[in-house]
Amino acid sequence: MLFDFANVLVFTALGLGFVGVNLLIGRLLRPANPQARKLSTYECGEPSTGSAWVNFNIRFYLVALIFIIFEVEIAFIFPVATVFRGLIESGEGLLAFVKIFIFVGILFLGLVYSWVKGDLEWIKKVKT
Amino acid sequence: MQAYLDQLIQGGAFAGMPREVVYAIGMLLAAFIVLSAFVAPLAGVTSWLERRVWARMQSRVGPNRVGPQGILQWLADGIKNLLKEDIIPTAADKKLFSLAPYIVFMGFLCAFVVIPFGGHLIVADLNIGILYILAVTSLVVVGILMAGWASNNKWSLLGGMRSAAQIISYEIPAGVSVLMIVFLAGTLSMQGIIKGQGWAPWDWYLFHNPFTFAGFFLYFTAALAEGNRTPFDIPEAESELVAGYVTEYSGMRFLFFFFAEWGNLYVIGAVATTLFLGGWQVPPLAIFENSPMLLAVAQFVTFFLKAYLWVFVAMWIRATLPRVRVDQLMSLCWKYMVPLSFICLLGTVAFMFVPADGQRITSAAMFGLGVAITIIFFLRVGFQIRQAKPELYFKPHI
Amino acid sequence: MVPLDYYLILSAIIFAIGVVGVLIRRNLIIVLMSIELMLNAVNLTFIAFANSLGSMDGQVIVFFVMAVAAAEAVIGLAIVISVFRHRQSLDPQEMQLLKW
Amino acid sequence: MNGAQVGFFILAGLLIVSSLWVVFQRNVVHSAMALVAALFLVAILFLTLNAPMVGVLQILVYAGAIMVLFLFVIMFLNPIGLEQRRRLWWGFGALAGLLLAGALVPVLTNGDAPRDPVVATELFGGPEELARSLFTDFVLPFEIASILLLVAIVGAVVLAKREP
Amino acid sequence: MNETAQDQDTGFHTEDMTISVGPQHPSTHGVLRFVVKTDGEVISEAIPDVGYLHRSIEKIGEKVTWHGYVPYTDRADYLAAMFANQVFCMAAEKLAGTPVTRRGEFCRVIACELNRLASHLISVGTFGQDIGAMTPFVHALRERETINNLMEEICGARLTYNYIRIGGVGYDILPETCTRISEFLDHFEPIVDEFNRLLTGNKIFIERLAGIAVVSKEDALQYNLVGPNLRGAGIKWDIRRDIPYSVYPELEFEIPVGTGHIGALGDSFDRYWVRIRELQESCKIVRQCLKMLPKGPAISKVARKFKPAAGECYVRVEAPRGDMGFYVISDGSEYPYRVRIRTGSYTAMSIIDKLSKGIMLADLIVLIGSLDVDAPEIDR
Repeated sequence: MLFDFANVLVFTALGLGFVGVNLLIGRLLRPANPQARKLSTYECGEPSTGSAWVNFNIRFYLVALIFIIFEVEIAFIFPVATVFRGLIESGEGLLAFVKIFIFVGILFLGLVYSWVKGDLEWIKKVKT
Repeated sequence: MQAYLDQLIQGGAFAGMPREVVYAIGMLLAAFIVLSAFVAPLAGVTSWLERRVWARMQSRVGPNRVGPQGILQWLADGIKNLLKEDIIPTAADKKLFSLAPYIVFMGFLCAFVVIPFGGHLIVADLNIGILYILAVTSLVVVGILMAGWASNNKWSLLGGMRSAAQIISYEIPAGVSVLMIVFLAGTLSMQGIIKGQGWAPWDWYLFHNPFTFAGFFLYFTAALAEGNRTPFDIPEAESELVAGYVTEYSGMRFLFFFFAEWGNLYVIGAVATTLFLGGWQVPPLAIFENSPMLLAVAQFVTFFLKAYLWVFVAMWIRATLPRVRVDQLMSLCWKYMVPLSFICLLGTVAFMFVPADGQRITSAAMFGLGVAITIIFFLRVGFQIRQAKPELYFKPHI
Repeated sequence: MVPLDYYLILSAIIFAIGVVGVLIRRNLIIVLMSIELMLNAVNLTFIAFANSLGSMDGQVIVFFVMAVAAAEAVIGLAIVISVFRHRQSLDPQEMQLLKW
Repeated sequence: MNGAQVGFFILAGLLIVSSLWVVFQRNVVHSAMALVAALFLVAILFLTLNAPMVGVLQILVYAGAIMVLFLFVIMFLNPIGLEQRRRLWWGFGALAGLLLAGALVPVLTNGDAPRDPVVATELFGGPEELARSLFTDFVLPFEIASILLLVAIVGAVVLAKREP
Repeated sequence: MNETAQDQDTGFHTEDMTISVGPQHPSTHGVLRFVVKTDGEVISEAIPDVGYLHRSIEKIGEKVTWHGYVPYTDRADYLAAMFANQVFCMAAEKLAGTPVTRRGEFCRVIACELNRLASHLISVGTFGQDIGAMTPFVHALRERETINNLMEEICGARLTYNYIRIGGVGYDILPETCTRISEFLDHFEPIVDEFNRLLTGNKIFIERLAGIAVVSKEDALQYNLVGPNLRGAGIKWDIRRDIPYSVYPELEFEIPVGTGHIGALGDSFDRYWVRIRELQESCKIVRQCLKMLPKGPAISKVARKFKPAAGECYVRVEAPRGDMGFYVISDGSEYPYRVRIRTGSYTAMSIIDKLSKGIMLADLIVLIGSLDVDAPEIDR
């Protein structure tokens, strides 16, 4: 099994190495002629007004919160999924199904809650 | 692969070398072959093919100069980008700016570890294969956020934000659709999932029951969104955000983002094929029995064609549809796809209690439905093609 | 084979680094990140013991730790945003009021 | 020292360096990125300890989800340059850290767990084993975890409610 | 505690981000700039900044002869050059009392309506592209290419025509060109349906347009919207019908107005839909003109040293982007004393700030596209 995962490591290293080598080759071949104008931030041809690093209003950070919860939920169900067929065969399937159903159901309440609270709306309807 | 290397070692092919070194060389070789003989040309040819397919759909010609039919266009593009000046804006966070392409590329390349090419052609059949794919593709988000933030450019930031929100949101429906199949297959290994299906379409998980049928479309839609493809290409929406999170990138660094994007199309197709479309399963013909080589080729071709079909579909969709708005995208995910995917999940799980006969009847019925949908679809396409008027003066040649 | 002790010492070091982060940084987000680091150090211990005892319990506990960590991150960051909304600051020293 | 140990020391060294980065980086985004690296390394360590399932979930949940949330919030609040540093605290913190590490190491290494790991079966650490444990000994925590997560959603929604 | 209570009222304020959309932006339709203040992605203010494409066309008018100025008017709106030609020539003719031959009038209408087709094709095509649909754009440009070929046959130019001259048109339309034009119309009318199937009926497209940037009837009048933008708001006003000129009174055509059958009346979809239907109407007009085309000279005799009587006039025509007016003063000399151009795109700029409040960045692009503003016409 460790052998299999070593492959992953090799791929990781190779991926990094591939990008690195290409950039290195590029460095030898490509021109380097930096100029202040060239290195300025692109803002449609006008000098940029201020930095982009401001308190940026990410309206969907709540969505990100909900996402984490669901991601964890999926992570929990994944191992269960692998043994479920065996459980059915041994007659414990229904019980397991109920357990999963409760688990998913409880979390689904969370989605319903935030939906009802209007937090899945990106922008509150703008009056026109 | 380990077994094969062990065999070689036993045979005395690498006398005097420690086992680990042999393993390392073997793995590096395999990874290098996959990267240089499969992934790189694949991504390149996909980029060329996309432009060609697109051009034909738009009654244009498309790139046709470099090599026969322009098939080497990607090499020319690669060399061009290699020779382009690498510009890192002064205002940018230099470290993260240069690091981002590495992470995106790494996340994409790592998926190929578990993608099967044939019955025995797989780099490593991890026992957690499909979960592993979900995990490494989620790493891409970090790279994109990094690129968007480090550029210190407003368009990049907006693009990075949009992209991250989109990818994480659509990971839920994609994950749940995958989960459906894991329930049916009882394993996370890619080869195991394929072995759970048969060569015949009615043995595919796609037609297993109505829920998996819906799940396939959920998965494909979510995967398109995760791959930032039209109609979900809002992170790099060129008409809104100039180029989104890659606005400030140039030359080779820029190329790597798109390398990953085009290569990722194949990953989407390959995962869909593995999960729903029977993978590399070929009919048990007599000629395959005594020729393992032929069998491997047939499996490779079967898998590749099935996977590439979805790459083509993605291109087709890109040529056809406009793009949605951010809030529409998010509400599509959270209000429709997430609830629907959970319903499908529970439905699939409940369906597993149906006795085997019932399951077989359902698969047959679903297969019939699938055929009917395909026929209707192609009739519709035929109608549109017949309606499309030929050009008056302007005739694109080739 | 790598001895169990190595892993334990490593996780002790990581845990200590996390504690230092919590103590010295005046930025709530980094404090939260240091807590994640500490949780990870603990996870590492669990997994190391699970391996050497040959029992899955340690791994299952790590599972639950992850769930708790996710919940902690969600609530923690929601609180951070809430605090920032009122105080325009991420300094934990600003959080002296029980209610506002 | 064999190959496995060399690998371990490399990983451990990288992990310690990235952990230090998390704590001592001035730039919060850099800190977060270092934390991503640290989590990734921890996941690799899990793999070496026969826990592939947990390792992959570590990447999926931590690096893919929790860290994205952290990054979102960092970009949301943009706390760069907000922090004031106090030298006194630093000395105190470093001292406390050293003391803690000094105290923890003997405690941990004095346990009576077998020093040599039980030889793992092929399935150990795989999803099936994990599910079996989850469904037999840990059913109640499993369900309670869902309630915990539900509470987390509700809490987050309530806390985030007062948006302008 | 007072302080915190105050905080609670104002809530948590994220900083507004000031982004400059344009001049070098893919979808500002030329070099046009908007200084946009956004809160996240929601726009709180979008100030148009014009003048990047100013070429002093009006001032040049004072330095060249009456005949010599016609090519310059092409450049006022190069997507619809024919209309500026026509309106300037009409002004000169009105001042000098020059008659226009009947064949000349019909040639003018044919050329203008073909030009309207070309201009609207660009408009709806790029509009689709702004929303991310690339194929309709290329299809539209493909058709426009054919129109350009026809234009080349008519007047030898594909973009800046200099076709309409004082007293008529520069070149007569040949009979074989007439056949080709009607062939093209036979081909083109089904293309509009195809275009509708491809783009207009698309669910995503409709979702993106419906209810976005709604212009009420009052606003449309207050902000002086003209052309399809005005008609999109449900006001039936068309210079061709209401202040008739040329041979339009003899022709039969509908004036499409916004119906609000999808979304609200006066939203982006209505403006788009008006343009699509105008494509069909223009086809109808060209067909009629081809049928009615009389024999005779294409241009009346006009003195080479054209010197209209002193005086002033304001003439307007219905250009693709609405009411295009030329205010011309003559002091009786060989040169116009003053030329002033009034264009639809420029007036449309004023309403953008009002409409863009509270919509998203992606919708701003929709808004600009649906108003069909055109940088050369704005700046002149």
